[in-house]
Amino acid sequence: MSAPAAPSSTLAPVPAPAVPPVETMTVIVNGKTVQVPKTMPDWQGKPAPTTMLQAAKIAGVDIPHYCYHDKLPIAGNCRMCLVEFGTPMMGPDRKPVLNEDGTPKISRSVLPYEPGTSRGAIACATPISPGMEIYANSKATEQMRESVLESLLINHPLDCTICDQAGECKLQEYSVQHGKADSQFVETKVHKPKAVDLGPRIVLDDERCILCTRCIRFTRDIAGDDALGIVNRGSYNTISAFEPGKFDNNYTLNTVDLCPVGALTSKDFRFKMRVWFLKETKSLCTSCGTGCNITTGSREGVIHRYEPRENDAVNGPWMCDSGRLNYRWVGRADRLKQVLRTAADGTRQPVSWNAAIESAALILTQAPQGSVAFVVSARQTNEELFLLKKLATHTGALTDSVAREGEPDRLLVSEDRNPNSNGVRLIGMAFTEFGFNLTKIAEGIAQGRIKTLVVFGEDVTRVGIGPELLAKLDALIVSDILPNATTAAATLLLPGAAHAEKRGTFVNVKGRLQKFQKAVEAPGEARPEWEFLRELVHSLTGHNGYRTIEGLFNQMATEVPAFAGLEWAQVGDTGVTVQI
Amino acid sequence: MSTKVVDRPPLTFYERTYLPAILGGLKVTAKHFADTVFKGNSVTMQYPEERWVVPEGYRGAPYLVKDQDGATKCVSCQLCEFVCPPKAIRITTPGADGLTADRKNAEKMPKEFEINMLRCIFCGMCQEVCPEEAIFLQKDYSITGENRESMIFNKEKLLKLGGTHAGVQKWKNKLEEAQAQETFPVDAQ
Amino acid sequence: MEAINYLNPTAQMILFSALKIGVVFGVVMTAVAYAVLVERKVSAWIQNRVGPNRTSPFFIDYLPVIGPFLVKLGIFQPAADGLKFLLKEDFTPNYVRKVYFWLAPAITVIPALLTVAVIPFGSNLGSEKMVIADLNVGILYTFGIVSLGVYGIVLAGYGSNSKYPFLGSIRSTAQMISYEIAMGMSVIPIFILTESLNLSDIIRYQAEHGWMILKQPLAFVIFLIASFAETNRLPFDLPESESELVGGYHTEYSSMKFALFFLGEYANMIASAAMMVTLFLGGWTMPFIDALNLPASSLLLGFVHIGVFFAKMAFFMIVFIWVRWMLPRFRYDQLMDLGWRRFIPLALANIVVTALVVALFNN
Amino acid sequence: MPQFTDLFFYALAGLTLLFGFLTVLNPLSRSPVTSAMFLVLTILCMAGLFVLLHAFFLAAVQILVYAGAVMVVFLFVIMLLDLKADERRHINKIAVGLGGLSALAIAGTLVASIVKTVPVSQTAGRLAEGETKALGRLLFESHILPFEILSVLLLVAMVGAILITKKDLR
Repeated sequence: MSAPAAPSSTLAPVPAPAVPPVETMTVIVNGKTVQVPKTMPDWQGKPAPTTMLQAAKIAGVDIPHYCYHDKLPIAGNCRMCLVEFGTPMMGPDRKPVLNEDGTPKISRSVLPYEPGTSRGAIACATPISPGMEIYANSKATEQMRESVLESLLINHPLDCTICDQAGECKLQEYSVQHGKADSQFVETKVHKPKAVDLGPRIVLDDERCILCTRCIRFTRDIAGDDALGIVNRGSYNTISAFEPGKFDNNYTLNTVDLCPVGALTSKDFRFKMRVWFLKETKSLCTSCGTGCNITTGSREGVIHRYEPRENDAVNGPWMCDSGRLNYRWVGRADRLKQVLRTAADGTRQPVSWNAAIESAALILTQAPQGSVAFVVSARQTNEELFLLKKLATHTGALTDSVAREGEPDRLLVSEDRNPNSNGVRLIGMAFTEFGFNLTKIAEGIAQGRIKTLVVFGEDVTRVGIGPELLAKLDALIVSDILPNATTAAATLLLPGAAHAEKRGTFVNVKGRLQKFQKAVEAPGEARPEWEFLRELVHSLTGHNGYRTIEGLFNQMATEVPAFAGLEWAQVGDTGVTVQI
Repeated sequence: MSTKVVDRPPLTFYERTYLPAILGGLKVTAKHFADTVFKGNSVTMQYPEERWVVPEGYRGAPYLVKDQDGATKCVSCQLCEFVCPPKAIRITTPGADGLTADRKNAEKMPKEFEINMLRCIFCGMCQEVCPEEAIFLQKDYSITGENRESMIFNKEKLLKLGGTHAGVQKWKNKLEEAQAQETFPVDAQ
Repeated sequence: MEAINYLNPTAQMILFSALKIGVVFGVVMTAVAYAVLVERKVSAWIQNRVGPNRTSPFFIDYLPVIGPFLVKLGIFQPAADGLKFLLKEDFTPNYVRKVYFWLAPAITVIPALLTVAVIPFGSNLGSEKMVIADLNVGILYTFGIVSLGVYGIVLAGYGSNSKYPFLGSIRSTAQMISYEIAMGMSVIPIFILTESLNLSDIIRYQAEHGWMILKQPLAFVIFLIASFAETNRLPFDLPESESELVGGYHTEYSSMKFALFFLGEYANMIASAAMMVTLFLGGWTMPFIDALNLPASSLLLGFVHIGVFFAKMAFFMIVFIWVRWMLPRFRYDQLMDLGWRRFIPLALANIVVTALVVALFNN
Repeated sequence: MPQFTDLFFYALAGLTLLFGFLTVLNPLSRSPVTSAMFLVLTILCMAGLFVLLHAFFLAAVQILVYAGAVMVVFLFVIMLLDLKADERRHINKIAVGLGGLSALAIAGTLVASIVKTVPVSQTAGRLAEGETKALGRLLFESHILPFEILSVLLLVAMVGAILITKKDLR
């Protein structure tokens, strides 16, 4: 994985402009008069003259397009956004010519050599001018679209039955909305290479490509890895990698999202599931502290893919390949599915949740103050950490978390590989530097002061509390998702749920509080941690609340200063920024 | 929509004795009796021995078909699975490395294709939606099994039951077209 | 055989009675089973169907031509049906009134079988009269016993503790009581003519003076129709009209208990047919042939008489079955209207007229 | 065989009394339907007693009219009414006392008449001999007046019953 040298400005969150006095001009879209700013931010956030496409969008009219993408440089090569337009007619005296009723007379754009035929302009690259009229639905516009689609489909193989893009393919959608039923093209189609191996994660089908160059622009301008280009001429134009098979930066899969047709497909998702089966759930990537917004595609309890979800405050419309492909562990066969308790004779036996919570409550009630320690993971949600904090306070316990670090890149990947390190800090389960208390806990166990250890989502044997120390404990309450050395030593094992199996909130490295939703059911007896922690807290402190995740969050917001004033409903799909 | 009340014609004395009704009944029943016993005009079909002639267009059990070259026509597009009202169809997709198709150029074929005949309602939606003309409602109407598992037909069984369909060989034609265009300057893979 | 003659008369009577009871019981049960088959076959033929033609026991393979023919006729079907009834699960719903629920099928069957006791189904075999009990109030006995048959249906409806059986039994009870009156009154002119209530006497009278159907056609018609109502046959099968009442009074019954109701219905049909043959068609006699009109002088003739009786009875059975497909079911009010306002006055008028004629011409 | 007949007589008489008792006071069931069914059995046993007296006509009519028709109508009414309340009803002590008194009175009358009766010879008792014709003659010749009075009484009762059911005739 080569570190991409991306322009640093790309991800600078485009702040909702603090409403500077913007100069506006009036345009008319489909007969509707709208005021639009003279300039709008371009793909880099710099002000650029507003285009017809942007003006139409402000007016609520979507102009079909392929090559245009608001986060990519404008290429203007697909011609899909051709629209008919008109400008106010100017007299020789540089005054607008008026109609009899006083309205300005509009001159429609026509072909200079064929004045009877409308001349379209590509809406994505044509700046507006005052008084301009855009005819996004006129007959001439529709004809232009029809012709463009017919042209794009000349060499398109129409193998939608096989194509992974079917169902979310712009070519399909626009063909239905704007295309013609039949083609005038009767000659044999040009057959281009199929299933070209571009890189470790990308397959290219050249026949399907409509040469919009979105992938080329993204790779060059956003990922900073000029690996793709167009070769050959005319009908034989094909996309190609500079070095075939070596298109392998950490952002290649974004080209699959960008590709409006099924030319670029993900090897991971190839032929796996048709997109119309997927249930889309708003979620978060947990692979690092950036907390990219994602959409989880799942069907019948199985996650099939992650896709980035646009959030300009965090990740824009992109996400890295490593995060995107890090979903298989949720459905791993060796997930913890049973509630286990070590009986008096040393054997571990499955018990019911009620029994497990009862014995956990008993252990924590009987433990003398200071004899308990908590090691929690920065992968737990804020709500779970909040409940754990209540338990820790109740038992006067030492608490800590485990840091997890890796190589950052300049685009999205963060150094911190825990999704909720800031949540742990804000709730007070660990100091700014994780691991400060771990040594104390290890010492305490070694000296016999600490007899009960509660571990949530971490393998403590890797951070200095080895099996020989764990053996000295009276009780080891462990909740985790996948088996490890700590879960193997647990006297009470509570199977938890992955982030895709529950609801909750994380705080990312920049202090963005974001929530995620449940996509699939937890396997076996595994339950979302906050559900059983809520019962445990009730058994211990008698606090009988937090029946729902909403209620729990709102309660947390009243007790944790950093979240003060927040409410679950207030944290929208893209989150809110909190003080860290 | 007004209701029209039709007057019942008053019965004559003769009719009120029920005699004409009885005699009419006797006549009809005697005629049918004689027809059956003496002429052998019975409508009963002796089912296991005699079989009904299934008409064209009958909607029996859906089976998968092969093309003239013995290749599976299905490309695992899963439209039938999507459209199936009782969710009787279950397709296992081939996956990323899935050039499991038994003919070139179609790239894709289902790894497994199951129809639960206990769930199937023989509506014909799958046939209607299939873009590859790979599944057809055929003439089987008496499907039996000894347990529930045996009523789930897998791909092998469906293909065996379905037989060959003489239709357009879309993917084969495409392949031949591509092979004919030797002038294409870029080496395919 | 000689040993019989040395027994005292009482022992002889008991022996012969037991024999006759056994044979008659066996014959009636067989007749019931085959009546069901005939019903199924005739119904099938009337409806252009085939009817049961599958049951074939293992030994049929050894009968070359006749075997397949018998199978086609469904000769072995009753055995299969009987076996099926015996082997089916006997299901008792837990809300029923158990005692009455169990009692009802038995009470339905017993009177139907008891009626046969007084029917003279032949003249005599040797010196033995071919009637189980030659009562001098035979006909009254029959009516009395038949009237007890209602209890089976009433209790079936009451015991099932469920609405369809209850409605069915109520209907049935009202229907049977009503038509019993018409039925009873229709036969009084016969007694006026024969001056006896003994069924053997009535047959003797008919042998001498011609069949009663010719002298009392009105009485015959009323009796015939009333017996349709009494046996719950179409067009008067309102108690179990399946389009309204599911199965009527035997909705809740299954297996052998249901079979008993079935048996009772057909036994009642047989009893009615036998009564009609005895009262109106001269019993075992045949007119115009002296040998057949007089009590049998030889064993052979005795059997011929029995044969004649059964032939006449079979005719009525076929009529019962045939009428089922000729007429639609009556409406309940029509049924009651027919019974109370048509048949009872007609029967009364018939009595008066007959009595007047007898009084005027016989003296 | 007089002994044989006597055996039947005592058996039937005993059963008649038993069933009669169970009709009025059944320890196992307080359902009116059960009572009615025992009454039917009582009537059947009485018919059996008539048979023993060679009064076949009376026996047949007893079954036909009482068991076959009257009791069915009784049952009919009992079934159609909601008798759950009756099944739960407590025994009224006064009613029991009065009933006992009248039972005693009837028993006394019966005993008195049995004592007074002069046993008749078997042959003399067979006047009617079960012959319907003889019974008819008895009714229509020597007892014509009471018979006709009874007929009128029945007719009046019938007309009355119809009047009661047809409320809107008033």
